[in-house]
Amino acid sequence: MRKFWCGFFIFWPIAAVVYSAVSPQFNWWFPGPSVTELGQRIDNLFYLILIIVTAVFIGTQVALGYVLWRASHSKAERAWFTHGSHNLEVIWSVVPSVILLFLALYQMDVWALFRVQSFFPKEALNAPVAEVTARQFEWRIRYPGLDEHGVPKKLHLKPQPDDLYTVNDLHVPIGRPVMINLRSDDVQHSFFLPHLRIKQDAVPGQIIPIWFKPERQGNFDLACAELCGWGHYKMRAQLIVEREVEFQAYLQKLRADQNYDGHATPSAVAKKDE
Amino acid sequence: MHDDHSHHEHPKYALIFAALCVFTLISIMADVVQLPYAVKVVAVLSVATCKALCVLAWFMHLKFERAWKYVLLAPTTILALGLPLALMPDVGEHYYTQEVPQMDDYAEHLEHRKHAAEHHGEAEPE
Amino acid sequence: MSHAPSHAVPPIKMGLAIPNSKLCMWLFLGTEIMFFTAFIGTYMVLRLGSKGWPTDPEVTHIRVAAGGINTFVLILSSYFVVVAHEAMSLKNFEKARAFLKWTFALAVVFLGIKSYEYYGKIDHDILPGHIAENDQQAKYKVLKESEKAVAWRLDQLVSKAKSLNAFEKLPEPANDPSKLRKALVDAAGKLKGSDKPAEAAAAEEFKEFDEPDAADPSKSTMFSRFKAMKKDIQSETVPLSEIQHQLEGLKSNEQWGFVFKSVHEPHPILYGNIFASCYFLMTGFHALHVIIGMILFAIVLKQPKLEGWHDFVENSGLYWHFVDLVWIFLFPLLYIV
Amino acid sequence: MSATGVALEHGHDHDHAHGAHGHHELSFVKKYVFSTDHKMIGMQFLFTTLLMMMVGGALALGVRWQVAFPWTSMPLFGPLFAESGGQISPEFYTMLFTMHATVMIFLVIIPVLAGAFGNFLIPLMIGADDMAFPVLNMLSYWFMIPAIACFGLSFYFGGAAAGWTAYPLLADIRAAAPSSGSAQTFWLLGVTFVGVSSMMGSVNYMTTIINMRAPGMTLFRMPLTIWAMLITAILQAFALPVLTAAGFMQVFDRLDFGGPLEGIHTVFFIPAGLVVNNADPTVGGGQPLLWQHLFWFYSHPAVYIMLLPAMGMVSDMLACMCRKPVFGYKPMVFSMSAIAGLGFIVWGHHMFISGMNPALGMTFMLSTIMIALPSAVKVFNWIGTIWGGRLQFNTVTLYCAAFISMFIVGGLSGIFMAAVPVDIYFHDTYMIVAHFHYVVFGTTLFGVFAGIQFWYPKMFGRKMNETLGKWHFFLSFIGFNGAFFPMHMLGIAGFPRRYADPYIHPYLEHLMPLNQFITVSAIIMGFGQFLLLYNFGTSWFLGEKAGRNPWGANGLEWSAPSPPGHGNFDVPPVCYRGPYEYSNPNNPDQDFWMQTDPPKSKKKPEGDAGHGH
Ligand code: HEA
Ligand code: HEA
Ligand code: CUA
Ligand SMILES: [Cu+2]
Repeated sequence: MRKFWCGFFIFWPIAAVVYSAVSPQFNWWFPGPSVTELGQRIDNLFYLILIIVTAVFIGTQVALGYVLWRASHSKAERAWFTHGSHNLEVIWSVVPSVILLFLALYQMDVWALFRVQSFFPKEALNAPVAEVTARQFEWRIRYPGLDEHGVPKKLHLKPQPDDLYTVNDLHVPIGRPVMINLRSDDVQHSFFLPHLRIKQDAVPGQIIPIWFKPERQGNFDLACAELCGWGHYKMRAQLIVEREVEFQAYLQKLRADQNYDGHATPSAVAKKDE
Repeated sequence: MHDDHSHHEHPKYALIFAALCVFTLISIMADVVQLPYAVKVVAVLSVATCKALCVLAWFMHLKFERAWKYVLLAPTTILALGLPLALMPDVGEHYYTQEVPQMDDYAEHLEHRKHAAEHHGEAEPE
Repeated sequence: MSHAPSHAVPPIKMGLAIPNSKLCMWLFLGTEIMFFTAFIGTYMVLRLGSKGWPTDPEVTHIRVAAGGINTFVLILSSYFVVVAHEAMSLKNFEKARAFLKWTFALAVVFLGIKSYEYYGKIDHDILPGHIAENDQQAKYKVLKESEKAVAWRLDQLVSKAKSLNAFEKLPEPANDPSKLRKALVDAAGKLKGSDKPAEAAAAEEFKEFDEPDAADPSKSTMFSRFKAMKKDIQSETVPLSEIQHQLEGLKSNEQWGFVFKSVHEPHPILYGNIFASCYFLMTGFHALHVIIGMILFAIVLKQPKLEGWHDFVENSGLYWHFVDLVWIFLFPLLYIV
Repeated sequence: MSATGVALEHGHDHDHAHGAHGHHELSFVKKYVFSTDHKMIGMQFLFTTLLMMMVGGALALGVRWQVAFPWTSMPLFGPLFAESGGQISPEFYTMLFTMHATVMIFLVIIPVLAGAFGNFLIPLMIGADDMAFPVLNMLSYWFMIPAIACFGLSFYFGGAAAGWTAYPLLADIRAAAPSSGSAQTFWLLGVTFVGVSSMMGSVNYMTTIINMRAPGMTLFRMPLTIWAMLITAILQAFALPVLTAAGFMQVFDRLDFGGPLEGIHTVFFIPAGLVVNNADPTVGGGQPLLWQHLFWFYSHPAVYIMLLPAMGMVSDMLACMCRKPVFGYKPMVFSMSAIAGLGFIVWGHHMFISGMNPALGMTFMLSTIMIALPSAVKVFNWIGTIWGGRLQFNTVTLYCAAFISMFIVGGLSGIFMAAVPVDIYFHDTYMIVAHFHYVVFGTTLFGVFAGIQFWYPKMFGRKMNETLGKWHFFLSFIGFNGAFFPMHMLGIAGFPRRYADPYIHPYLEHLMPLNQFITVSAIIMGFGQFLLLYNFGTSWFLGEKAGRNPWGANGLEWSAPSPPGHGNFDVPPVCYRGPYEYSNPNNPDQDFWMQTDPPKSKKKPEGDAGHGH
């Protein structure tokens, strides 16, 4: 029985490591490589921590298995009588604390880049692309109106008459930093873009800027990650990253649809506008 | 269960009481006399702290207790000061734009009215 | 049994040289400090984090004098507790009892002054959740309250009409206000010439709900003037001062002004609700502690003999000083700053 | 409070008078229901929490069923909520996990550690005949009953549905979660009752531990369990009032939401001008983040309240099972204190993404990561304790080893989340769910299982069955890891928590089979718990009779009869040495040396724990 239980405590960490190692093959892993560079840096941090943690995990579990095996097979009449070792205590306090301190300090700049406004790319900070307002249970999106050349105006904090609106469908251009003003109408929500590794709570009464620089075209999921009521799970929207021209065209189509007077077909209006 | 220290020198409770009354008067005076706001705040809060210390030391006999009082009161004191301090950067100040439509509009509107009133040289309405 | 002195046991008392009850009281006060820290800290940061805060005593109905007197009252009561405890130590129980009675009486005074202050706030409807924060809300508040008042008056008159059998037939459906109003006006016509004074008076009252031509203001009734005000409020362009004026007009009517007695003077307070929330929360919980303290003293005072109650008095005293201590901070924070 | 406090002490003296006057039989009610005996109260807590664990577990299985097999009717339990043919509606799902967490945290983990083991062990281990204030102690149990009733009522009224964290505005504004009208208010009242109960318990424990130790029981001769209980009590006493205060604020915010300017309610967490569910804009001026701060100011220390006592107990049990002193007694004490101290300044790590000031995010990251340090010291010391011991693989050992092993996993996943940038991605995903189940179930509950097995003989005078215990361990361990280890992968895949039907999101579709595996494992683990209950119940009558000291342990509790009578000790205990003098060469007769054994000779020095050799 001793052997069985020692094996048990040695076997399970091995199983855990093996399981983790094969998980990416089964797609039980990140939903694809990050779409933003910042997300890539988050992934890198994740892998760095994963390495440290795996080492610690294996080290401690092996040590645990080993001492269990030794102690349960001990032939000595008496256990080793010791109350501890000062030197060991110092070693195993100092070594982890160095590692931990390094970890803590090493990540500061990614965080600063993501959240501290003075680190935001200037061009994004001054020209938010859209305002996203969360409410039970949808995402309302407001783009600034377009000027006579079809170029987006500046986004005002307060709604303007010529603003463009959509729901659950956020289009952004690729290749340049995009800033979004995040708001909430009712309760807290959270703006979660798993493929971009971005998450930020929307807090009623606050306007929180988020920026990201998408580097891959495509449709990505936008989910809500803060419990906001029974429909929390169904606050599903999509983020569509497209080329600048497509994006501009999209905004124009939006304007056309919004100005549609009910007579011409919408696409006809769009054509007329172009 | 009579503790041994109940026969210490009788502190002059009446004196402490008088001091507390004086402190109270000072804080009321601080309100009556027109002081700059910051000065007033600092003044009344320090007076309150003095009063609190008087009550703690003499009325609550802490002056006559042994060292346990430090062990017992230090954590609470630190936490009691720390909690509001820790809330400051988030609730007392705002990193992000606060948006309170009703109030913002109204505050602006009041501001306008005040300016208008000054302009016309008449008393503020209300 | 294990406390029974056994000679084999070296008589070492572990722990602190204070009674368990006192230790426990101090620990409990530690938790109480954290409890009030949460409230006071909340108040401070919320206030600092707001762009405005009502401080004008005309608006907030905060009376420094009342607060100051209450501070004095609590300090004095604290003093009495301390000398009561002193007297208990000296086994001078009757003196202690007298001092405790004073403490109790002062606690009553404190609560009295507090309720007077609360009364003032309630009277002016400075209650959390009730306060208009801008002109628009203030106007709508007037509307809501006067609608309620008018409905109340309608109810009253309908029952009166019923008791006088003044209705020819009950309107259908019986709860439609416009029908009821019409029925009242009809009833007024019917009763007008009655020789019974009660009926004649009632007829006058029923006319309040008449809706004469708007063209002639001299013929206006209670209801028509209420409707005029309602229209003004709903148009959202008439300034608050005008509404205020109209409301005053309504209230000052000799005949039926009392109907609008329950309508509060509209005065919007920027950040008034959060202010009132903090005020009532802190003073309310403090008052609750005062009441608990009074119960403690009442227990002592009920005892025929105070012998053996020394520790109890000491501990309730500690508690009472703590209550005093909280007020020492609440006073400047709420009344002065 | 002081009234009770003081009066209680009088009552206590009174009890003694009874004892001295001879055999005064207590009535059934006094002995088993409104008992003031700490052992009976501890047992009452234990029974209640075990029962509640089953309730909470059943709720968890409901949660699991929905996540794995959404919109299908649940077997066995389906008929209980059969409005929708046994299907779990999203509203019901929200309420299920809220109540699951509420029951597990407020009615299982916290009371089983402080309430059950704290009550049973503190007086016995420090050599007191009872708590300092027995009546207060009794009240602290009886305040759990209205708490349970309130949570039950909350259930009845549709269930609180804002998560166990009850974030405003979802929890604050009635219109935001219409189904939880009065349910949320009852939930808050329940939490308040639990709070009062814990507060009563904690001041009592502190007083008892500080002032009622047996002669010779100096601070550094106290078993680590007692240290842990003392530190836990301090945490509770100073953190809990803040939650109680915040709870009151939320109750007052919820008082009446008849619409703006109607009905009186406060606005602490309600900003002005919100449009909730198309109602009129709110009046306000409050701030939702305030609640999160106040809540976590308590609830982060609370996670250590849920852990430290188990850590202390495991240290004691490990030493006994290995016949070896605890490695580094004083470092253990200091690291527990450090965990408690740091525990007060890390609460913001739950709020990294909440819209709080980014500077706070950095500060909290630093303190959070540093809290791994004392935890590391503890892990290494446990391993050091086993190292060179003479170990027997009985059930207690197995649970303790699992405790260490699982704590490492749960703690290490905490490191990912403590790193703010990484938490941007992991916050509110199943990574968090995996993390805290590893620490609360994998660690604490395994510690509790060990404690039950270890102290059962002291409680009932009989040992629990080893074979059943091992089967329970096996099923729990396998089921637990099968259920919760894959959740890390779900977290990495970005699977958000609190989702009634995650699969409407395309990027989560392929995770359904993994979830089904998790659910099957959870069911295995769940049914494993019946073995525990069965073993617990039957050993009461069938278990092998145990003497005073069946494990050959050192603590004072083992010198009392099993089960101890009223007043605990037949011989007033005196403490002569530290609690971990196993295999001391100065004591050639036995490999243990009870704290109560008088010294053999006056000259030979004896080790106090903590003095290195
Ligand atoms: C008993 C309960 C318990 C315990 C002990 C812990 C311990 C820790 N927790 Fe956990 N936590 C919870 C219960 C607990 N937690 C719960 C319930 C939640 C979710 C609440 C909710 O949202 O519903 C949560 C959430 C939570 C979050 C928030 C995540 C989010 O919502 O985004 C974070 C973030 O930092 C965190 C971190 C930590 C850390 C760093 C520790 C550390 O104390 C761990 C320290 C231990 C170790 C690190 C392992 C041993 C050490 C070594 C072997 C040494 C070497 C190690 C290194 C060098 C790395 N926890
Ligand atoms: C001590 C705390 C504790 C414990 C022990 C558990 C135990 C379990 N938890 Fe718990 N859980 C939490 C605390 C805990 N949990 C918290 C705090 C949350 C967060 C909630 C929130 O988001 O607000 C959570 C959330 C949570 C979720 C996430 C829900 C979501 O976000 O959508 C899941 C999902 O799998 C889950 C599963 C489980 C399972 C399978 C168990 C298993 O270990 C249970 C095993 C079963 C038993 C121990 C009992 C056996 C009973 C039976 C077999 C039924 C028989 C019944 C009767 C006789 C009545 N839990
Ligand atoms: Cu919106 Cu969750
Ligand atoms: Cu935490």
